[in-house]
Amino acid sequence: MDEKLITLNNLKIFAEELLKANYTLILQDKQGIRWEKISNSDELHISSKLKPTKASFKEFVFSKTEPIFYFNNKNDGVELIDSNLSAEKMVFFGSKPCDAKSINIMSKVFNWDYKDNFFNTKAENSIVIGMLCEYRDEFCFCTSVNLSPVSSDGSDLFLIPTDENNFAIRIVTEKGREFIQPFLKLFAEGNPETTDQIFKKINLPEKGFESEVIRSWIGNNFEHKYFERAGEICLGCGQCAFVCPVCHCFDIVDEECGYSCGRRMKNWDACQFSLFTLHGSGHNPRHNQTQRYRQRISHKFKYYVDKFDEILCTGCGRCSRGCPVGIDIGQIAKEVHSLAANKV
Amino acid sequence: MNELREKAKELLLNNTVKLIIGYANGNGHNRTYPFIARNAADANRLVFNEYCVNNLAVYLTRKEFKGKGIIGIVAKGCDVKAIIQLIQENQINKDEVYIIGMNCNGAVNQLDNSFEKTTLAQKCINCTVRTPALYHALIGTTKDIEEPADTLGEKIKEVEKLNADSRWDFWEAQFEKCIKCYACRQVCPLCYCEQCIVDKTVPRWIESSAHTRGNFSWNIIRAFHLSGRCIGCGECERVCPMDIPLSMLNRKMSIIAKKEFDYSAGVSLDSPTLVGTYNMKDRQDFIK
Amino acid sequence: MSEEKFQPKIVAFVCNWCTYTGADLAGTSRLKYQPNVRLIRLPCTGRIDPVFIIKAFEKGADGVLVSGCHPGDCHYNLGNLHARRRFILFSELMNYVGIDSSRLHFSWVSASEGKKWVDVINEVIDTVREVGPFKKYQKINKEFVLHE
Amino acid sequence: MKIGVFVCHCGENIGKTVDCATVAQRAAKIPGVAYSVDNKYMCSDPGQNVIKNAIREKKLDAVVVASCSPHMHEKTFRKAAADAGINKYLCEIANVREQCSWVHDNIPDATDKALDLVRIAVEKVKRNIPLTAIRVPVTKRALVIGGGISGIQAALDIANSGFEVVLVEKEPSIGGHMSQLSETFPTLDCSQCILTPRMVEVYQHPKIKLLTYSEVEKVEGFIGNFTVTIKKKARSIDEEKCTGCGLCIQKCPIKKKAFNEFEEGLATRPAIYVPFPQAVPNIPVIDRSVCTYYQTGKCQMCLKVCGREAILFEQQDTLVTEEVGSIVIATGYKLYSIDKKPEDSEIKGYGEYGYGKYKDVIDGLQFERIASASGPTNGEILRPSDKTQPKKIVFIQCVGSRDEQKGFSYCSKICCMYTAKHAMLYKHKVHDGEAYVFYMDIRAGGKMYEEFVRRAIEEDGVKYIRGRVSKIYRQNGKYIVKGEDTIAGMPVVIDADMVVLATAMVAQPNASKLAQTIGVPYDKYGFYQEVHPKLRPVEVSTAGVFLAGACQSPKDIPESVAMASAAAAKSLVLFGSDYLEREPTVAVVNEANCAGCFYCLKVCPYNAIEKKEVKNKLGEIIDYIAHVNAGLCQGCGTCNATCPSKSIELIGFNDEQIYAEINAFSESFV
Repeated sequence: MDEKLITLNNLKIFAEELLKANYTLILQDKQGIRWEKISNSDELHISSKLKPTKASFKEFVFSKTEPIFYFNNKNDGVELIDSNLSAEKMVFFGSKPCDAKSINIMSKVFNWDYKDNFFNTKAENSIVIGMLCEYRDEFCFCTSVNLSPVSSDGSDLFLIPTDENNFAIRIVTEKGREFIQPFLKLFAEGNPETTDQIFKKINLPEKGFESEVIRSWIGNNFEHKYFERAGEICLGCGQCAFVCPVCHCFDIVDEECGYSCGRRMKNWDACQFSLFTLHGSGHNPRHNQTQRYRQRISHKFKYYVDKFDEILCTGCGRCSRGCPVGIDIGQIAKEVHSLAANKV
Repeated sequence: MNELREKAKELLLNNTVKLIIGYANGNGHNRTYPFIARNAADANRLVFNEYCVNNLAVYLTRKEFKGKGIIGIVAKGCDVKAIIQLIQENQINKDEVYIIGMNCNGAVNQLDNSFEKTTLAQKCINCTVRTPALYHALIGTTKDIEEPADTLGEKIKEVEKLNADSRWDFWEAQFEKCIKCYACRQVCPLCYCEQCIVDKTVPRWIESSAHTRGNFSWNIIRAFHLSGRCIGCGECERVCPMDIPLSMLNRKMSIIAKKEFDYSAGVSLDSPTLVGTYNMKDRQDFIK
Repeated sequence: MSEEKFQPKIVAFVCNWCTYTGADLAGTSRLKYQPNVRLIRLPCTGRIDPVFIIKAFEKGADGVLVSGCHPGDCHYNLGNLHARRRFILFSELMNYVGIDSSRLHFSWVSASEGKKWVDVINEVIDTVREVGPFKKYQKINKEFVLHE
Repeated sequence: MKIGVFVCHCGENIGKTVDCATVAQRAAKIPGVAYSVDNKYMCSDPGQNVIKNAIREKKLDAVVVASCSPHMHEKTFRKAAADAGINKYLCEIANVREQCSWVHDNIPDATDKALDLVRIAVEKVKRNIPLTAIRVPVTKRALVIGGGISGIQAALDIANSGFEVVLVEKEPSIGGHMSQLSETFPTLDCSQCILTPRMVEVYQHPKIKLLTYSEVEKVEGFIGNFTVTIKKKARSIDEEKCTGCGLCIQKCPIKKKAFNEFEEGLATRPAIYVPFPQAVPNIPVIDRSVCTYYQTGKCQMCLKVCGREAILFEQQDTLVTEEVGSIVIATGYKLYSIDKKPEDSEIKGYGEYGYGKYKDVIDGLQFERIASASGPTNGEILRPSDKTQPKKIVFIQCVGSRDEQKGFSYCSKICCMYTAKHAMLYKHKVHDGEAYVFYMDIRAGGKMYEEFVRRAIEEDGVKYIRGRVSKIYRQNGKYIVKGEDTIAGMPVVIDADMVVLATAMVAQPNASKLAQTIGVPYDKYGFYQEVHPKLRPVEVSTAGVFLAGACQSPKDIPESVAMASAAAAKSLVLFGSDYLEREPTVAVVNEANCAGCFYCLKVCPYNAIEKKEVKNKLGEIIDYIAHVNAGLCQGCGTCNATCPSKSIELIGFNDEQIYAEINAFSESFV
């Protein structure tokens, strides 16, 4: 494994160079709300102790709203015009392991059948510089979903603070290697063994549940009344899905651009919305919130695993921190685990 | 706490109510959650303390709970305002709700959804309903609490002082953030429409796409639809994942309602609603 | 009309019985006003929902005028009184978010006030012309321009 | 959808400033437009044929006519479209004359605007749906409220046309104020003599159902289909058995103790009474507030003397329900009482005139009773206090009327005439008496009215003083009337024996309550508001309800009678057809989305929104949602704008149509 060293000062120069080379640098904002583009390396604000922002950087690879194509209705027919795909080169700087993994996870659903150009173009143009995570709170559970604060899975490069002003940077992917190549003068050679020692000292969150246990329990307990407890207080907003780094459902709507012309939009959607499964006929197969909540848990811990061998969750805890009524997915998974253990 | 649990048990056991919407402690966290108590064991889990920020009135209009018996609800004074408004708007029958009114000493401010710092919540500053205006049972006592200054009013005044373009810029920056998760709507006890106008597609007055234009219309129209109705529980702002200062809109509309019509929402069952009534003397100096 | 002058786009929502008829009277009296306005005829100001106004701005209006019967004249007795209350709330809200009375106008014009209609509409057009194109809204509209 | 656009030049009227050919050419490019043409005169027969032929030949689904205002020729073009086989509501007008060519000079600008207006109309018509007029069956039966001369006239006119009438009068007898009058101006014929035959005719008319001593409680429904609940107050008499012999009245021991309303308090009456000898029906009523039996449980003298056992002490108020198609309101007026300040009144009153304090300061109706041959003095002019003949009498006009500061700003209209009449009657009976009239102006507009006043002044020597009276007080058995003669410019003091105040005509005290019951607008004085003061003077905004007489504003007898006949005629117009056709542009509720907040109900000016029950499969009521009574809805759309979820929409101006019109602006102003 290739590893380099860089000082904080040089990291800033690195950022400066990247901006000059027309990369878009995207970082956690200072308010802790979302990820932001920065225009100046002075704004480089990274730390392993940052609390995860309320929203993940998902919106940069999977837009909250984007046009698929435009249409112009003329008297003699309809003209279709393709939407321009942005070729912006993006660098997600200082991503926590739980965020870094998200592109890989979503990539599976966007490529298993139809290749989603909108996602792929952005994903291909993205570099994820992950970073070791030293933030912990009661909502974090990355270790339960086979990740960890030191996981470089999903990162192209992975930053490890060695002291206040120095970092080790691990080259994780070939894409990362190519990306860093022009800037190598800013880096010194590093020793992976030293950083491995750092990793060992990192205090890992306790594993709360076995995802495999959850998966099999859900498969056998579809009608279990346990789901009702969350379902009856869930208000059916889309907060959990929208802040989730890996929820990827979208809705297609048309909207007017002007007189007799318009565009087809791809917008975030959430399985907790009652309209999500509402049929044109008025029938709604998931007609109550319990069913919708079960869908959320099942999709994350069973269906996605069954189909893509990947848990649709990175344990970041965002949905639980933000839930208006305090539904805590980590806690629920733990409870399900104990239900399974007790064979209830 | 015991008083609340005893009352709840009594109501459930003698079938006065079929269920009680209340709060329970979370698992190990410093938070409380909405909790539906259906039996005596459940009643023992009910709690009430300064962490009970949620406005539970939002659950009263849920189809799963409505009908066939009386619903009990643990309600602070501000929550009762929402209940009064819901009764006035024919959403709940006043004979089908049993209000366990809580004398309230203020809820804490939920900073970033974990109570890292416990300051008094904005909605509790200058509260006039620490004892609810309407209840069937009243529990607890009020005591003097220290109230910080009303910074919300100041923030509104600051925006008002800006010129029109700067006001626009301020709000554009706020609305741009909106991701249309509708947490504000779903948590609002008064957003009970069967179909929200933003979900209506023919015609689509408000674009559901989360771009600034659609967000602008959405937030403006929501504030308008709530004007004269919002009781100021601040839940929408609390749950907004993008920290949009929605209270600055809703409070502003309340200030207008008070100034123009001497009207406050949710105060009494007898007062007419603001929209739906008129006065020959309503102001019209802005009409040419 | 001179070429250089900015020509604002004004949408007017008017009631059928008073203002629309008043605007007709301006025509029958051969009074002249600037052509920058397009009327949408509604039965009553009571029918005017604030979403109409927002939509008009979304569709590129630089200014909006809402006009109906004077209080007491309403063909439906009360429609304009309910509307007036709605407009008080909405105009204050719009002003707060940066759309002030230079762009959003209200008037009562009766069926006999052809002259007043002319004065009102000219004043609205002149006021909006003075504040210029609604660039702020055009900015959030920009992404909707059809790619060619 | 194939839409045709027809651009009218209106000769030069449109064509001069709008390039109609260009508009037609450019309109052809609008999506959905299949045919587009201009024509010199679209409204002419050949022009209409252009439209009709195009509809047939091009198989058009809808048309837009760019022409004059829809208020002008919408009907014409809709009919042309209907003649050619498309629904008339699939025709929209773009107003390119009144709102374009006539108000703009610049041809390119006007042409652009005309095209925009066409595009807007095209977008709307695309979303129009075929509509059929709402047909409502008509109950050919009228309700007349009020049995004064107006109500009597309206009832007789309708009944004589062969339709049933329910006449409701709140007093025990019909006749109203006219039955109290001595003689009428300007002919001085006896009021009772001309009125009584009409009253009897009402009573005997086979088509008139007379409900006296009754009041309207509730009105439901809409034009052609009202359901009226009427409270019949308990007379304590079996109306079927009573023969009107009057023995009970003679024997009532209360005799002369009760306040006699008919005599305006100048006489008394027994506890069981008929208001006046010619009362119709001639059936007594027991005034329970003074009757000994009701007060003490003893007496029952009337029952003892009644050979028919017609006295029913236990009788209760009853409610009767009547189905009617039209309602004529003829509830009349009251005289403004200046002694007592009316409740809820901002009127300051005229305490300085001493009415109520001095027995000989009376109002016009009291003077009518004194002058009436059947009145308390048998027609002799005697003052109430000591029954002596007044030798000097002062009449004061405009007491309460035309006085914004202390009374009402309006003119009561009849006082000039009846004061002249009073002065004249006085002079005819007291030849040596002196009559003074204080007036502001003499308003004697009417056939033979001015001549009548001149007669009072010139032939009967009534002294008219232009000016106001400031004070009346008692001194040495006289009433000192201090006023001002503004023509002479000096103060006047008259030591009168009696003073008659022409107090203002005001609305009935419960006029607003009845108005709210029926849904009739009223002005700030409580007089009912007609739809249009000139062209629709007897109609109110609630369709099917008509006004007659002084309930609308002060009126004299001929005006009231004329108005009553007009109201009758309006009812008869309604009864002329079996069905009513109503514009189908009414609100409808999307029941799946209605949340039942009922803000629509709160804002509806016509009470057209009802609460509809939603039941589950077991038949239990689980919710209420809004429902529009299409018969009541007038199509204002206030509900539509108020509904936050747009679950109630106005057909013809629904959200989709308006959205499309707004959207059509996007390409405007190019």
